[in-house]
Amino acid sequence: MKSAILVFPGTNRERDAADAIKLVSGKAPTMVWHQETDIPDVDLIVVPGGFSYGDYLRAGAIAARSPVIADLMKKAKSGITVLGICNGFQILTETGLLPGSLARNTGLDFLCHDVHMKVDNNQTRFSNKYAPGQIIRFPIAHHDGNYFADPDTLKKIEDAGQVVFRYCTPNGDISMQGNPNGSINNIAGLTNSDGNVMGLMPHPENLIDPLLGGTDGRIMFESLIGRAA
Amino acid sequence: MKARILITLKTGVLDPQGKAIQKALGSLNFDGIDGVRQGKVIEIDLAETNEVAARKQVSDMCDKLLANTVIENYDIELIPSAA
Amino acid sequence: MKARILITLKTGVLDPQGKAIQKALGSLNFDGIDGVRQGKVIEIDLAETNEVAARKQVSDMCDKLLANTVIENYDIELIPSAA
Amino acid sequence: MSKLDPGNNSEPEVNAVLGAEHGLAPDEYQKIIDLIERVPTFTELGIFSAMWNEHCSYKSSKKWLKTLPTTGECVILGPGENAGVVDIGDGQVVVFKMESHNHPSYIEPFQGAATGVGGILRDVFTMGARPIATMNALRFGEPGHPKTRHLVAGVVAGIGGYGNCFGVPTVGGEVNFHKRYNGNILVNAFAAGLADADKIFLSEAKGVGLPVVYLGAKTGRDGIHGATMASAEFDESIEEKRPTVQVGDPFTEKCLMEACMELMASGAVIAIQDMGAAGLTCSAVEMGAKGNLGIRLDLDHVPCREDAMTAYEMMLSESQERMLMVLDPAKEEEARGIFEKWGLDFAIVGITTDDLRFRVVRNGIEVADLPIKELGDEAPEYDRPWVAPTPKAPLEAGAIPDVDIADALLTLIGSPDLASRRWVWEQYDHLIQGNTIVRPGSDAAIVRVTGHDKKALAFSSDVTPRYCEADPFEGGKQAVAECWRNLTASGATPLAASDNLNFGNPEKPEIMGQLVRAVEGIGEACRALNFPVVSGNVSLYNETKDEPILPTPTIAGVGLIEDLANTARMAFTAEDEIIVLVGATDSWGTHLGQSIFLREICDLEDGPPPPVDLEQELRTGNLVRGLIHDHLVTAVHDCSDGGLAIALAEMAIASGIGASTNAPADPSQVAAFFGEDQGRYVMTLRLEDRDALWDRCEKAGVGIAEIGKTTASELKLGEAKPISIEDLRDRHEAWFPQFMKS
Ligand SMILES: Nc1ncnc2c1ncn2[C@@H]1O[C@H](COP(=O)(O)OP(=O)(O)O)[C@@H](O)[C@H]1O
Ligand SMILES: [Mg+2]
Repeated sequence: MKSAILVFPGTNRERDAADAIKLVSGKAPTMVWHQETDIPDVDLIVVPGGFSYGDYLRAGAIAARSPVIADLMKKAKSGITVLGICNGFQILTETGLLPGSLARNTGLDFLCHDVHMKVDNNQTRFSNKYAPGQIIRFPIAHHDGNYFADPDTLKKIEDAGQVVFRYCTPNGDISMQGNPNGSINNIAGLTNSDGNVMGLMPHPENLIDPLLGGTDGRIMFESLIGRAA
Repeated sequence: MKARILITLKTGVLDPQGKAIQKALGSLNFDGIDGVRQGKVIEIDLAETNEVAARKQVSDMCDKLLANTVIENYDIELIPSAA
Repeated sequence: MKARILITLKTGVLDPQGKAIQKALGSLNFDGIDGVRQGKVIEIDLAETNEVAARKQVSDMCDKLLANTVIENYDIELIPSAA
Repeated sequence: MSKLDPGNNSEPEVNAVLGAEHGLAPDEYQKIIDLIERVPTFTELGIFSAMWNEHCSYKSSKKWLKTLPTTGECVILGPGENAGVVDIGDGQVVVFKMESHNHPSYIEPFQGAATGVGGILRDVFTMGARPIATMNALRFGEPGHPKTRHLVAGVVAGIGGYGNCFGVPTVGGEVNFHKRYNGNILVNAFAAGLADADKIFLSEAKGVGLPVVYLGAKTGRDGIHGATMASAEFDESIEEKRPTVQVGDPFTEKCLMEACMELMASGAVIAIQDMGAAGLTCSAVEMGAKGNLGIRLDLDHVPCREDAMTAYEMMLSESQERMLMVLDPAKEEEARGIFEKWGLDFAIVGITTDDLRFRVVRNGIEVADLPIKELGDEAPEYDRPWVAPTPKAPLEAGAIPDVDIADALLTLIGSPDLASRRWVWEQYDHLIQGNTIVRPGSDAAIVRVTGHDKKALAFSSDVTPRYCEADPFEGGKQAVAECWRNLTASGATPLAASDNLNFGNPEKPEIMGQLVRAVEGIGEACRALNFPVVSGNVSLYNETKDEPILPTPTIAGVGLIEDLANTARMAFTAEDEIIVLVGATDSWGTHLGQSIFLREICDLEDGPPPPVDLEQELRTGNLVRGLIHDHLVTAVHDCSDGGLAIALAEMAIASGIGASTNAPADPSQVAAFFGEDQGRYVMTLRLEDRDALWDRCEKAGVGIAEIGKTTASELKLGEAKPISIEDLRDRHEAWFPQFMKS
């Protein structure tokens, strides 16, 4: 699988993502600087976590207006797989590739801890190696992860099965108790309507090794490989 | 010319900061507070001296970067520099 | 009564957000921008109808919670509700 | 208008009174005149005040710092540079230091703490090391004090705000509350980075006629006199000592780090120094003086973000996220390109000279011309009078009431100093970089060395200020021993330490006595445990209206783990295992003087602190590390604050597995369970390893007591009523969030 990782000033989880991809696919991704106007031909483009431009103005806002974004939009529309993690998710909503937006966590604090998620849709290229309804554990590390969409948009998302992961309690209840940041309908990750672009707040790339406490995140990268092998 | 842009969330859009402030004010015993919304104010010093042109420039800035028009409204106020 | 509070950084205090926005506007080819400062606007719906009392209440809120007076200034505008 | 008003452009007349306003004592002012044989200019006075204040010159502490052991097999570079450098094998080094940002954090907790983190990160990457971990040691006033909650919220958010955005995991630290910090909180920040041993960068300038380059953010009027403020007691006029607060910009710092790393890799960097306290002044003087060169700065080229800044202001500004370098002129264009790519300022602001002068030019006029070496070397150095603190009498026999052990445990596990710090560390990204093997909340955090499967580093920060108050010598020893013990309990081999000495006003002999005795204790312990001090920082004058803080010499230590398979955690791993107390005397616990039990249950802070037997400490620790390496023990936790009962409760909470102990034969149940005797570890082992373990202890000459077994889901201490782990956990987790909400 050939992959590329976009790097903006202030991106800081690009190495974590590269390590995960390399571990699973055996191939190191190409790092693409935000000033470049062409992303190489790859099977997967990752928009990684971090604080692009310090998250100043709005999380992801300035990055979403970088030179590299035009080609990202073009490739996304042509069906290339795009994965936005955390700040990457925020950037993708700012570009309009994904619906809705990410507001400040309800508790207003930055949060770093493990959360549980239920696999709502395992029929996507990002989640096909998970069992339907599987409860998985991922770490989060964000300040603005509170997913919001207006009622019409939300209905469309839900009707089309675009929600891939929902926050839940350890036993799988989709409730406020299992919801770390106030996201509407407990949405932790979702795709665009074509299913080739996904954004999620939790960090699969930080849970790829039993030594680090688990491998639930690795399965996402394995899902992607399975497809593009 | 100076431009002051008020960026506020559209009605119906979630405002966790506003809500948290309302709660905090409540626990500080301020009462009679029916609602709190938080937004941004951005002040820009412009070289442009013509009001029409300035307004056009600033509203372009808002559409292209400063506001996320899916969830935010903006309002531009122009303040001519003291000559 | 509605209160609009503008909270801005004191002169001389570094404003990383404003700086980043200014640069971003530059790279989007907006020119003639001499400076950008970012602040907050907080809008509060108050039950209080007396202007003097409302101003006093809101400035208390600012001192106690809304503004960090070590580095921020605030400015209160009162907007009577349309009756 | 005050003469220090940074907005005042007309230069005031320089005289002894103005010198005093700059924190220079009359004899110090006279020394300047004798040195340069004339009255200094206003800018020169500013430069002297920055170089000669306590913060930069260590004038009260230098004599005593020199007594600390700073060398060892693993030490590549001890104190003297931005951070210490320690060998970890495979051609790699760990670079680390701890530094305080106490005063600024009290005035503006968010920005003060944030810029503290920014400063220590800069110290580490200035040397060419990419930061891999940070810690923070925090002391606040009593929880009920009206300012405390606001300060906690601001400091924690500030540390998180900076470190999270910068992209370094914050893996450890400390939080204590005590009324003696009501007027002076402590924020000590630690950072560690990794580098190749042959790619360390230093501040010593080399070569005449080379460009001195300014990099990073622009200069504003922030923090002018910050260093002077850090060397003065707080008083009612603190408002006046508050010029512009420094605001941190972690985004710019992250870009600065990436740019520096690229620049270093390009071979362009000859010398590098970050601009920390007293910014341009300290960094330029240090680069020149270390290299036996002069420096000439032309301030007209300094990137400024405010209009009409004077030379005085530029020389004293503490704007953050700035660097000074001496560059290879052949690579100047390449260097400029790298900085422009990262959106940072790049300006040639000076040149190295061969005349050993520090010259500063503004608007074509020379506003300073000083002997560069003397600026540092001739800084005053004091042997301040000190008195040894009076030792505390042992507790009286009847001082300890007979209380219900289970109730006392429930109270203690949810008390401010022992409750879980989850509320704090969950606001810190402790996972970024994907190497955090043991997260915060354990004895030592463990961070894997990037690029290695098995190798890791362990980090811990420790000091028990109430012990130091009662006996600074034993307290200093104990801080080192506890740090070393925490590293050991994780299976790591302790390598070296950084110390951050926080005290009150050193001009008072009793405070100076605390400093002297604490440093002596630290030195003795570091020597005994082969745990050299490779970097550190001193923060004095932490007092308000004559009330000093508790003496707080924080010790931050780093340990090496060769193989992650040979480590231990504090969580119990299985039921029906044997629990032992290693390092014990015949008794389970004896020492209640200065214990948490005494303070929280009896409302008494009295008696001597527990003594530390360093020889016993070493023997026990080395044994424990061996047992971990040989997989003879299944869980390990050191016994510290709150004694055996708290250690057991923490092991139970971490695992969800219970424990039941025998009834101790000790005369006092309270002392057995809550005594804070030092040098002890609680461990578990499988039944079949019992003989092997006793054998090892006997051979090592280390005491061992079998105290009980792991069980299902209750903690039962001797005859006391059992407590469910749920109850323990609820109490433990509840205090912090509730306190912050209330
Ligand atoms: N308590 C201490 N113990 C050991 N070394 C210390 C101590 N305090 C300061 N140092 C060392 O003195 C040097 C100067 O310290 P400091 O001025 O704080 O560094 P910086 O210039 O990087 O801010 C550093 O190398 C530091 O490690
Ligand atoms: Mg330094």
